[in-house]
Amino acid sequence: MVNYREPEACDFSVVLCGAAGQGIKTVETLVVKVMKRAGYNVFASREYMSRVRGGNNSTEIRISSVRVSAVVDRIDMLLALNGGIRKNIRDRISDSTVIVGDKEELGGEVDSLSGQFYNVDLIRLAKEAGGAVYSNVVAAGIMFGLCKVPIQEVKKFFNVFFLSKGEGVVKNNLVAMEKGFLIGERMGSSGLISLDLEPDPGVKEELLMDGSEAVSLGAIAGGCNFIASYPMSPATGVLAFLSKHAKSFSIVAEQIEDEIAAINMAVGAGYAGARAMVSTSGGGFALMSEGLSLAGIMETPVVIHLGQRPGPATGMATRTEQADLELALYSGHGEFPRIILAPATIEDGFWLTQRAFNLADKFQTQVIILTDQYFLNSFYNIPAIDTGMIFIDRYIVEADKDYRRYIMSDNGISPRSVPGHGMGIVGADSHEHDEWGHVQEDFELRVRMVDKRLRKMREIEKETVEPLFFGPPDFNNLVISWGSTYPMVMETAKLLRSADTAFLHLRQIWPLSEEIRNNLSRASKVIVLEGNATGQFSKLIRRETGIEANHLVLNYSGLQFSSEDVYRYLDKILD
Amino acid sequence: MVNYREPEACDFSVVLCGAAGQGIKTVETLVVKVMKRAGYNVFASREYMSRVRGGNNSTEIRISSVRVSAVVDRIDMLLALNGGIRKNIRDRISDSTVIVGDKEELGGEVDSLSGQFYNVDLIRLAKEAGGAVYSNVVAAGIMFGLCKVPIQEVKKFFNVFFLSKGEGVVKNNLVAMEKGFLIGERMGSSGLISLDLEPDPGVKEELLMDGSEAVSLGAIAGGCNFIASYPMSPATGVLAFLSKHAKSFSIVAEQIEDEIAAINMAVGAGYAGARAMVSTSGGGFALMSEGLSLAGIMETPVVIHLGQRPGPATGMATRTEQADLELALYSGHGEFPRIILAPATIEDGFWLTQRAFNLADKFQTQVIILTDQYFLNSFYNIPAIDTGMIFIDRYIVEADKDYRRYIMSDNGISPRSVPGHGMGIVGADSHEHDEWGHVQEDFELRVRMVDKRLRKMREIEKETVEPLFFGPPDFNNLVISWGSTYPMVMETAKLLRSADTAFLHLRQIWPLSEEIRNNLSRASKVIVLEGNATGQFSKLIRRETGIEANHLVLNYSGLQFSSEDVYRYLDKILD
Amino acid sequence: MDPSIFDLQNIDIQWCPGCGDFKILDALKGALAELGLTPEKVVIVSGIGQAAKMPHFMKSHFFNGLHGRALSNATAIKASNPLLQVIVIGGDGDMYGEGGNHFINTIRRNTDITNIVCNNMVYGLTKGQASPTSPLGFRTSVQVDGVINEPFNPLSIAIAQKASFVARAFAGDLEKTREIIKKAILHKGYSLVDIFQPCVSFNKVNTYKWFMDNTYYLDDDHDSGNREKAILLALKEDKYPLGIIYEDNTRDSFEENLGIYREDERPLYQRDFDMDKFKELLDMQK
Amino acid sequence: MDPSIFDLQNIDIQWCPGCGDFKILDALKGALAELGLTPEKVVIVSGIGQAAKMPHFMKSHFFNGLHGRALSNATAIKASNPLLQVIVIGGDGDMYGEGGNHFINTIRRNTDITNIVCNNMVYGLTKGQASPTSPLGFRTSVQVDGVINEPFNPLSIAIAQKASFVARAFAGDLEKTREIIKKAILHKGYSLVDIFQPCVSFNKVNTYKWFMDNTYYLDDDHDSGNREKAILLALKEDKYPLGIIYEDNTRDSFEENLGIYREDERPLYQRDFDMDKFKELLDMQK
Ligand SMILES: Cc1ncc(C[n+]2csc(CCOP(=O)(O)OP(=O)(O)O)c2C)c(N)n1
Ligand SMILES: Cc1ncc(C[n+]2csc(CCOP(=O)(O)OP(=O)(O)O)c2C)c(N)n1
Ligand code: SF4
Ligand code: SF4
Ligand SMILES: [Mg+2]
Ligand SMILES: [Mg+2]
Repeated sequence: MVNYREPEACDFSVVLCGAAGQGIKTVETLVVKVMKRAGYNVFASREYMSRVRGGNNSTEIRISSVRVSAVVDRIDMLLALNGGIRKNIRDRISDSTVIVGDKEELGGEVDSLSGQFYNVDLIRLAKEAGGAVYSNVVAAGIMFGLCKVPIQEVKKFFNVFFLSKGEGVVKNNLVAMEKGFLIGERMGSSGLISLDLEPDPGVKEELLMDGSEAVSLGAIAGGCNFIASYPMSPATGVLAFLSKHAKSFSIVAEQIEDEIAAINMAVGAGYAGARAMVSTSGGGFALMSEGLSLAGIMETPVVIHLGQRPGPATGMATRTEQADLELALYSGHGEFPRIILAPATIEDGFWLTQRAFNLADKFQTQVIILTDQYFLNSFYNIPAIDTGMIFIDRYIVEADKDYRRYIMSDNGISPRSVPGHGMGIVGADSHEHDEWGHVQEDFELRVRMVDKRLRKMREIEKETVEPLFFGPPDFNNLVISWGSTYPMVMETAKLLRSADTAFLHLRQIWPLSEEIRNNLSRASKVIVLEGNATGQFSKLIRRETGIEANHLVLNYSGLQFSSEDVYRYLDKILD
Repeated sequence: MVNYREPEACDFSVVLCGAAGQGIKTVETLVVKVMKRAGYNVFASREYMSRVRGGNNSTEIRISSVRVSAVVDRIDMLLALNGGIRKNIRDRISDSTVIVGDKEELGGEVDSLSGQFYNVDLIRLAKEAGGAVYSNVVAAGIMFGLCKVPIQEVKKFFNVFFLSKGEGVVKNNLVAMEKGFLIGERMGSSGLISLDLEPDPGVKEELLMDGSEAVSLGAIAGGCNFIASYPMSPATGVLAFLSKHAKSFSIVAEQIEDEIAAINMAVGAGYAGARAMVSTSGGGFALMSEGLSLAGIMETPVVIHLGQRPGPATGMATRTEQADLELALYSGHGEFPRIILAPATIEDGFWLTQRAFNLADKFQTQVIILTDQYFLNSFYNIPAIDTGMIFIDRYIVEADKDYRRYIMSDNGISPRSVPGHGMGIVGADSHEHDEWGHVQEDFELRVRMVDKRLRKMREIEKETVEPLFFGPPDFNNLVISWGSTYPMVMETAKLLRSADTAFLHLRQIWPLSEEIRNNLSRASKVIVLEGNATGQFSKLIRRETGIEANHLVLNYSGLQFSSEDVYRYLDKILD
Repeated sequence: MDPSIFDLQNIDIQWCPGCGDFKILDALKGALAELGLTPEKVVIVSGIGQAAKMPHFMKSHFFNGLHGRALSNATAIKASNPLLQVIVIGGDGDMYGEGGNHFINTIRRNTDITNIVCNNMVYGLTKGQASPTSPLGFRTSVQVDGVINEPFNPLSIAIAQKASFVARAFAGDLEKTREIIKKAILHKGYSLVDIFQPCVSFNKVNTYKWFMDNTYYLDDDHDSGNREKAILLALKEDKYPLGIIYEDNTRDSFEENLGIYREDERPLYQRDFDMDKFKELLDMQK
Repeated sequence: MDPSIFDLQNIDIQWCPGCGDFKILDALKGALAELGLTPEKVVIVSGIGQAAKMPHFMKSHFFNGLHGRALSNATAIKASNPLLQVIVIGGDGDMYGEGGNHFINTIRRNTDITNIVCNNMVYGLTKGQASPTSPLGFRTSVQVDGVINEPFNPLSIAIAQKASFVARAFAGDLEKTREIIKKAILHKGYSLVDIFQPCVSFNKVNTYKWFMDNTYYLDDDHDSGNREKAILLALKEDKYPLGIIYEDNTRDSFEENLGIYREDERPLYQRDFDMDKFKELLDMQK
């Protein structure tokens, strides 16, 4: 694999790899937080095996003078905590990669790697600090030293970060870090790695969150006060986050017996006036299919976070893919409107989720937030969130004595009340029903009710989230992508030489924005890039516009497209 | 509502209506069987409410000198067993409809009906025969009398039909029938209804089966030896049929705790070498979504009978619709091949189901038989089935010591063995796996395995069931329909004056036959007719060919299109 | 209060004449009325089946969901608004078959809802297949040679899982059934009332007479606080006890355990978003 | 026979060092070998979880399906080919949580399979959330204030539902666990072996020591044929009994009840379609 870009002094790409249980995730958090506080832009993304101990996981960390939000293949420095470096990492090592590791630990493997090896007695140093477990913190120290982070700042952070673990642990970590720090400084001055990182004080005040936190915070900001979910990678984080803050925000948070209970609870909660959500992955979502249909006929607002991973079935439990789009679109029997949002950025993760709850309540419909493992486990610094923009619209009316939950209306929306709010009766029924919600076998009523529900789609279309556009107005080539691939596509877009190429990135999958039609009709070559094997989004586009993509750029390996991947594919097509 | 056709003396359309519990279904069976044995072509289709007693159900029976297989609006004679005739029947009464009923029972309702009323003291006659419950059999007798069925034949049939109920019951039924018979004869000679029915001795030897029986018999003829299902209208009949004949055909038939168990049992059975099926409706199928995906990654053959009814959710439990097409297409997370067949006729119900089991085993894939309530509860006489055409291909190999269940192959198909057959180990895994079926987190293997599975689609496409075509080769207008609407569309096609209109009826929904592309490209006006509100099949066509239908003819009232409906819609569009 | 406040006007009750469900409906209305409840305070939650149609035949809030899932819906309704009186009603197939897992887990949660199961030992709505409680040997169109699977024993399972209120009634006895339902409603936490309900159309084995012959009421000596005795009673299969078999009034309910209602009884829909706390939360991401 | 015939070569076992699952794997291999079984005769069926990975770490036929559904898969495998020895293995979340309804209904069927549950009282694979058997108060990243739902009691539920073989073992004791598994395999009909399994990574409460301190083996006096005594034993929560708690050797298995294997033991895949009978069947449609 050839890198399309040489190492950049102002954008340092470090990969840390080691076994599950060696604290890769801890170091990731630690490094990124410290670096951000030191004023560097940071990005981190983890890839890990479905196991608790052993194997080999890695995290890619970018430390940069400019904003970074994309995963890259390029490895400027590889910090290897143990042997058995996996192929996906090995393939990314170039001649200019500096490999830092413990020769004794890595053994013969060292010789099989290209790049420049720099030996560090990680294990010995860690043991000196208190035990082999500290090798990860030695590695963190190396990064701090290299990047010339003021050591006092690091120490301050360590004192708080490890506080709850007791004094001994704090001390050991500090010792380990300092040992690494010295090595890092030495490496820096040796000229082996030359960095030209410019801290930006503005960054210090920014927020750092991964996709999972963004969705969780967005949910809370959307007034979510009910979550029922069953643990499932990569979607469990949202359940955990909301559970943690349940008491503070009056949230009912429950881990339920199965995903069927989850969706049925969410529908029950929505009926009773809660702002309910579920968080799951493909398999769990598949199980919710019938319940989604229930919400559809009952016109109950529900927000579903669907964090995709590769299928079919268990597939690759901790990996990423964008192959549940069609399932999200068509899941549930019968016909009813729905909304599907797919965040492109961390900010989107927050704002689209926040918005999802208003949309769900406004249109009394189901909103699916379509993310994936890559998105949920990646993070970077973002500017402060303008809390002044947070609105929670409830759209709940009091029921008078003659209240009819499903009263006919022009736009298909019937004013929604909840039981106990007013003197009227609030019904909800899974059968085709009359305006009160009572089951009726009347063929004309049936048609009226179907029409009423589907009419809401027209209203929903009016509030479609606009796609992101990048490129010249008079383009010939149009690259279309959606969801989590955005940062990689954009990083690439800026580098591509092709002057007549534009990029259109969708953040709402359903209903589609009119923008897409307008842009498509002007393109002579359409390229759709997505993370699945059959081109699901391209098929949706064709279904809706009749236009067939000229090229599909697909990835279904279980890993996200890197910026280089995107570049390589597009460069070839646009050549 | 205007009828497009006048009553036809050689095609007698009778509607029998009454409360649930009044034995409408019994009479339907009785009449149709007797008439067929008398040499008349017959057709019958029931529509009924979701209740056990009361309400008002009906059956439409056609008795004809020519083959009949479509439901019509036209009612030549309405036999009303009780009051409360529902709007869907009332709307079909024309001036020439003869209404037979008991004035006392119907009361004032009689005056509100158009048509010619013919009073029969049904209740009194029934009571004379042994009780009010026999009014249905009096009604049957009227039909026999009118159609001049030799009464000895009827009696012979009654003796066998009611045998198990005891002598007393046989006698009462005979008395009731004879009372009706006399009335029928009288009506015939009065000229009120003049029939010109020509019995055809060939018909006597034909078969009579409804869609449910056709699918069940097809399954048995396909070698099905495992069915796990949960009762659900309209799909329960298949479970009951196979249960009844389980011991004779070595079938494991089990009613399970929920639909999730059903699909997971079917996959387990398929793994162990059984030819497994499940029978369900939309809600149950929605619950099977995750299990379908399991079958997908395991490449386990499974046949799924999906009998559609109107959704979302419980919808209209005993009614019909074609709105689960998209669910059938996209259900299950992740990407894997599948086959969807939609019988157009009773013969299709048999043969496509029979074929489904061979296809499932050959391609180690999932085959969905997409029917609906209308199809399952309608029947007519069909010529004998050529059992010489029944082949059961097993495609099972013995596993040698080095057997690999998922060995790579050009066409994506790996020879399938089952545990215990040979000395090799047979694995199956829901994760992405290696050739042996063991879980592996290898990104290149992942891609190879996805490609292998999807490659099967190319093979599957080679055996696509061809659509039915009717019309001139040089058409301008193309009417496209699928599944159970075929008889109505065809009955209409023959009457439409439009000389440049052709009809293409699909019996395989996925993958689509190339035929459709060829025909579409030649049409200047495309009309898609289907039983749902959003035009799901038309969207699939557009997705696959880029061609948008010019007109959609949709019906989502819960009732099937009648021949007249089809005529009216098409006539307007083609005008 | 007069039970007729729970009457719904102009309805066509879809049950067969003679069905035990009529009695259960009456008993339920009576119990609610006698407890001084009114239609706006009560939510009837049900799934799919003949019994599950009940909310369409009376006046009160109602949520008629999917087959088997009513307990999940109800748990959420109660947790979102504990001021509502939540009654869950359904058949034996609904609650113990399709909904079996929710049954167990609702017991585990001890949600403060009343679960009435119209146990006719058959699938009524789908026309007579075996249900989880159908007796061994019971013949149907699907179980052509009779039921081979051991019947589900709801009472013993409920007690084994520490349900906090477990009772059995018989639809043929309106008075006593009403009294049992009243006690179940008054109980804090999950209460199960399994009601033997004759299905005159599809169950020709477990008829009114059969139930009369095979049941007896527990007498006053019965110590409903003794879990061990209760479970042994529930295992008995010669004659079936009626009445309150087990009761534990010491357990907190799910809603109480959630914590958010301890100091504030307002339902979720009345609570406001706390922007200040949210800003604090955002700050933690720095 | 030597247990090593069940060894799989060149594998990287994914469990944490010290995990109780290693012992259970050894006990299972030992039990199979001592019963003279060989890899081609055995199918290991599992769902998803740490324990459910077991079939990837040994040599035999295997079916590693979905989370919670292994019992359904296994029932069908056994019913399609009763000559196979079918062992179902999984975690507490897998079998009692997601799969709760299948657990109950497999017991009802009395399928002739052996169900081993590696009960570590936590969700291991998904990193430490509560499982249905987690003790009250157990704190996790999701149950931040500790578990509030009454733990699932598998043994008492199984006995209440008339499971025909119910045992409990402790992974720390390889010998005894192997013996219990052997008896379970020999039992005709459904057998449950719930095995207390320490999870060294996520359960810091129910450790090897905790299990040692809180369990005892039933002595020879224990009458495993007495259902009433067995259920009372299963309800006990002070100290947990180990061994065979209940056993009923009188019940027919599901496969036997199906009837189609009574005179012909050939698996389904070896049977031919009977065209003559089919023609007769067709004739009935005339
Ligand atoms: C997912 C799903 N599966 C199956 C059905 C069909 N169905 C509706 S009610 C019912 C069983 C009814 O039996 P029970 O719950 O005992 O109620 P009863 O009619 O006897 O009162 C079934 C199988 C359904 N509606 N949904
Ligand atoms: C439908 C579905 N929901 C959730 C998951 C995620 N998941 C996999 S294993 C597991 C729980 C594991 O716990 P347990 O069964 O106790 O096994 P252990 O890992 O403790 O051995 C969960 C929640 C899944 N794979 N499928
Ligand atoms: S079928 Fe049975 S349960 Fe249903 S209404 Fe009739 S008697 Fe009642
Ligand atoms: S997480 Fe627990 S159950 Fe899983 S392998 Fe580690 S110790 Fe065993
Ligand atoms: Mg019932
Ligand atoms: Mg566990």
